[in-house]
Amino acid sequence: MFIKRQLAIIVMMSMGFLALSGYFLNFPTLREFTDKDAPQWYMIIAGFAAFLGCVNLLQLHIQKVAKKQENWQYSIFTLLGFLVMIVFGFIYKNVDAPWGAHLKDDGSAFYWMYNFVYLPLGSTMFALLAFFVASASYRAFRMRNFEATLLLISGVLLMLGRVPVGAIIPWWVVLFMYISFIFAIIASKIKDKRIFFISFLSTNIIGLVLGTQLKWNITAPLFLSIPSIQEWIMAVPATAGSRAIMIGIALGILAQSFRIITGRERSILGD
Amino acid sequence: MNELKQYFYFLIIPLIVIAIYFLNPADIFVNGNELSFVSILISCFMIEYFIQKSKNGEDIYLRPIPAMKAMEEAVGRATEMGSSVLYVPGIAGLDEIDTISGVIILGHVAGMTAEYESDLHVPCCVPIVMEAARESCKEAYLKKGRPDLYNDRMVHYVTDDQFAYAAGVNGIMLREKPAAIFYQGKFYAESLILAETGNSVGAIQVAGTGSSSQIPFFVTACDYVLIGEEFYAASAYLSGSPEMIGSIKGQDYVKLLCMLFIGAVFLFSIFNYFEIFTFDMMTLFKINIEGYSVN
Amino acid sequence: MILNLDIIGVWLSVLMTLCILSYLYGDNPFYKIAEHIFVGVSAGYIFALTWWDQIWPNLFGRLFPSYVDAGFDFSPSYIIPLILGIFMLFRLIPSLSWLARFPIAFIVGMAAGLKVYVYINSNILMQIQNSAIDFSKSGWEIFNHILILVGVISALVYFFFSKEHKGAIGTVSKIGIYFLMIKFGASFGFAVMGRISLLIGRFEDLINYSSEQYNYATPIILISMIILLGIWSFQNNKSEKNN
Amino acid sequence: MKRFFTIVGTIDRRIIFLLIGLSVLIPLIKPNWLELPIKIDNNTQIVYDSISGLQEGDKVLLSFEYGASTKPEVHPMAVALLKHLFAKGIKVYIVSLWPEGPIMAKLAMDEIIASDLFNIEDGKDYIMFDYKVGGSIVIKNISDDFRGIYKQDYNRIPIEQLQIMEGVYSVEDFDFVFDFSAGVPGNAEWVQYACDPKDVPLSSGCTSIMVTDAIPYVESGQLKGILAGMPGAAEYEKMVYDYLTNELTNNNEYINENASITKGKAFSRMSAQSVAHLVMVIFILLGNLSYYYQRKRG
Repeated sequence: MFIKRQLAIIVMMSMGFLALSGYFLNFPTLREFTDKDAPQWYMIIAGFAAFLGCVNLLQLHIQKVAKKQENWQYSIFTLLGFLVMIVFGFIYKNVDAPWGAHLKDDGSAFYWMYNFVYLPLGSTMFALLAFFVASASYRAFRMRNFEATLLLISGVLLMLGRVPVGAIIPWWVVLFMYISFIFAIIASKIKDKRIFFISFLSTNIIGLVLGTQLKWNITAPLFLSIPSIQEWIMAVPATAGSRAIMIGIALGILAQSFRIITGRERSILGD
Repeated sequence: MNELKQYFYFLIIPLIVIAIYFLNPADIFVNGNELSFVSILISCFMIEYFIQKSKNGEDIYLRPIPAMKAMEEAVGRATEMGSSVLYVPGIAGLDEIDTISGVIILGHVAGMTAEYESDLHVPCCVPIVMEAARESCKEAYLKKGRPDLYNDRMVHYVTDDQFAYAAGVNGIMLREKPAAIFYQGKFYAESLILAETGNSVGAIQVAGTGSSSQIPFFVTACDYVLIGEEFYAASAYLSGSPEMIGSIKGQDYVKLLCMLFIGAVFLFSIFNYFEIFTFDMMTLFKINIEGYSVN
Repeated sequence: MILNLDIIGVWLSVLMTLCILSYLYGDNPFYKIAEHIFVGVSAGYIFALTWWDQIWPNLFGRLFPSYVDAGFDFSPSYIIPLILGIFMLFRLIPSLSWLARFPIAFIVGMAAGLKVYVYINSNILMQIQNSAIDFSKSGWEIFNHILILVGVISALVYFFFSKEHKGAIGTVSKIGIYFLMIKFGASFGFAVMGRISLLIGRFEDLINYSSEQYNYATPIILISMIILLGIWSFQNNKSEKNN
Repeated sequence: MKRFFTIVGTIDRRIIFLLIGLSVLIPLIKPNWLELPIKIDNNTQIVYDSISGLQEGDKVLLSFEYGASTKPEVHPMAVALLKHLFAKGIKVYIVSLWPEGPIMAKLAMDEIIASDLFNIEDGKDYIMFDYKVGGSIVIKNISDDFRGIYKQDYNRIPIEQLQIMEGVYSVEDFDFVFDFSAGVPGNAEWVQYACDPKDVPLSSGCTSIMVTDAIPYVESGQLKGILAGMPGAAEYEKMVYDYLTNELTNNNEYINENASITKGKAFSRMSAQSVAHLVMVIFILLGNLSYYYQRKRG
């Protein structure tokens, strides 16, 4: 039983320790292994893992066709697609480039299949997302609480600031956005609706008058132009949030890798 | 663990190792990344300290995470409505830590579906993950004493390609209409297709990922989200194993050290400027190895 | 009406594009066929490319250098990755599937070892190094830099699990979640931008392919598809009604 | 008024799809209806300045890590950057860490050769390599031992015979590394596994969704600026277009005299992007207003 359970754990632990100590120890043989051979072996095993995936996919779809499971007719297309790519990849290359280089030679049938079947399918799958983002923005994106409102406002400001149309949004519209944001926060504090609306309108008018006095209509200050607001959002709050998440995730990965190297992470090997 | 032994392990040994490192006998250590060596050593010993502490049964306090309670509720709802539970373990391989956490949380969810006898469906995108997921489900069903309910058809491989996988999982959602959907693992751009379709099928969706570029979509379209580190803490909670909970606690204290270190670097740069205290912190931060190149 | 391999290819790519876009109307046979072709072609593509660009030159190039001549010289130690790779394929044979644990152990172990060093350096130490104040910059930049520090510390407190978020820690973690939400908002804005750019790229191709040079590929296929989809959904509703 | 919002709240998904589709299609068909000036973001400017800082004969390593699904965002950056590098007589080394990387690199190089702006030669001014499986481990391998994995270029010619490969043994022998990324492995892995440990200047052009993850690296200087998605590509394309036109006037020796420099599609794409963003913002506002009314009434 030892071989099945413990040996694999020992291999995992020793590989982890070797890879880490490769950065610190000065032994040439160790450095030779960690910097040259181990990465090569890793790449070769990862290549076999890709084969495993393809063979497993074949197995799945062949079973689907053999047992006539639901939607089995479509699985024939998968098998056909796979077969055509294998034939063009290994048997028929219709171009005289050496084997392997023919995959990228624009005369070969493999390249033709990539250019006119894989490329459109792959890019259109992704383009579908624009439609889903639109419907998700419309149906799923709600100002449920103050945090969601912050997320919404920084998202909208960023979307407008990054495209040329953001630069032509006039200063008083941005001023109106500032004022309505402040009033949205204090709205719950003021009970009487009439006072709320009157004060809201008056601050807007004061802002407009002040703006024209200070010649904002000629040279709008930075805090009133959406592209520079967007640049500030990216440079300060977004950087702070990303940095905190980055440190947090790095610590998570550090702890998980520590458990792998000390052989405590059993579930990966299924023990 | 009596006090003396504890002090010996977690105070004296690290100091000895650091002393040996800086003495660098017979030039066995590479120079140039001292700070990395010291910080790796301190964090590892701190995590080890808390793992030992939780192994000896000392109770460790970890604050409750809201999305965790939602998982039980989601599987319960799926069983009441007699529909299936869909678990999406992300599209990365096992070398990705998020996928490992996803497989651990899968083990817990599989335990719940075994208890509630609702059927579980786990479409995988990477062959190794499919193997690990099958193992993890088999273990969970065994632990709950229901190996009869488990069959290999629950966990199956779709395709290696990100978008064919998203389309495949969408097909499963539209056909089976699961009442509870879990997205736990490493996700990229396809997270929105899945969450949007899950939303339209009207399922409770609990997401959890470390890939921070996908969290905004999960926040908008899912009911509960484990954000970054909460996701790693959740898999520690669920596994209930002393190593996991101990390392979460250890991580917390290393995070405290990071905050103190940020404060120290900040203060030193101010002192340095006003010449109260002339020690340039920047000389500490060298991380590339000098003097040794392989070829 | 010129007919050569490229024109057929263009027509095929427009057909594939419109089959996937028909998903917007709903899950229909056109979409299912295109999706399944995509699954098969992508697996075939990865299989061929992995073989010719990786396994053939880097592994067999070292085991049989004379036959493969990929520039490597003979190194017998590469028998080990070959064996480990075959163990990985044994996963498909239930009786031998336990052998696949060794290649998995190799990959997971090595990745973990590298990640410890790499994440501590670039994701923690280098970020902490950046929290030093550079007084040569202008007052506004120093204020921003301090604001970043406040944001980083408060967001880290939000991810603190050892203390219940009440009292002082509660308010600091509240500020932290605000910074995080602004960051997620920025991510959402960028994500929407990215999606739309990909749609622009796709429509650009469709517009190019509707020109006379490609025998008006897009309009013809689009119209014929709309008709076929109409017929299919009409029959589909009829058959759903009576069963 | 309330009835209007309840209807608005329950619009069928396909009408939203149609609206977004039109908001992108119309500006593409009629680009001159909406001609807006492109404003340069400061991160794009940093990338442009660090590339212009390179000298003639420097060695730049380009890593292609994107595919068909993200081609529209990242491919224009690749073409613009290749033009910028060749106009400065810089040696270009292309590696691919994604399965579709080699074909994307080939498409970009074909576009450059077809434009016959420069007389460049495979193996002398640029060299391309095959796809290697393994993600971040390949980057570590490149940073320690480039010749351990790449013994031949993508035409199966041994690198010893190629003059461009002299003196190239690891990532330190390159003057600059530029990474076109759309996921993992991407710019984060290049920062972590190669350019931080070996202290080599690195910059990146990536899909918009990856930008917020990479911003901490940009602010701390680990990444020299960043090109963010299609707008970043459009800005860079415009800057390189201006650079090439005035380089042509004071006859830069790398650009053929009678070459015609075509204006990229940056402007028509940016007007489509602007209209689509406005429509999205309107969707968000409408969606929330109908949600607000339902909650008040419900």
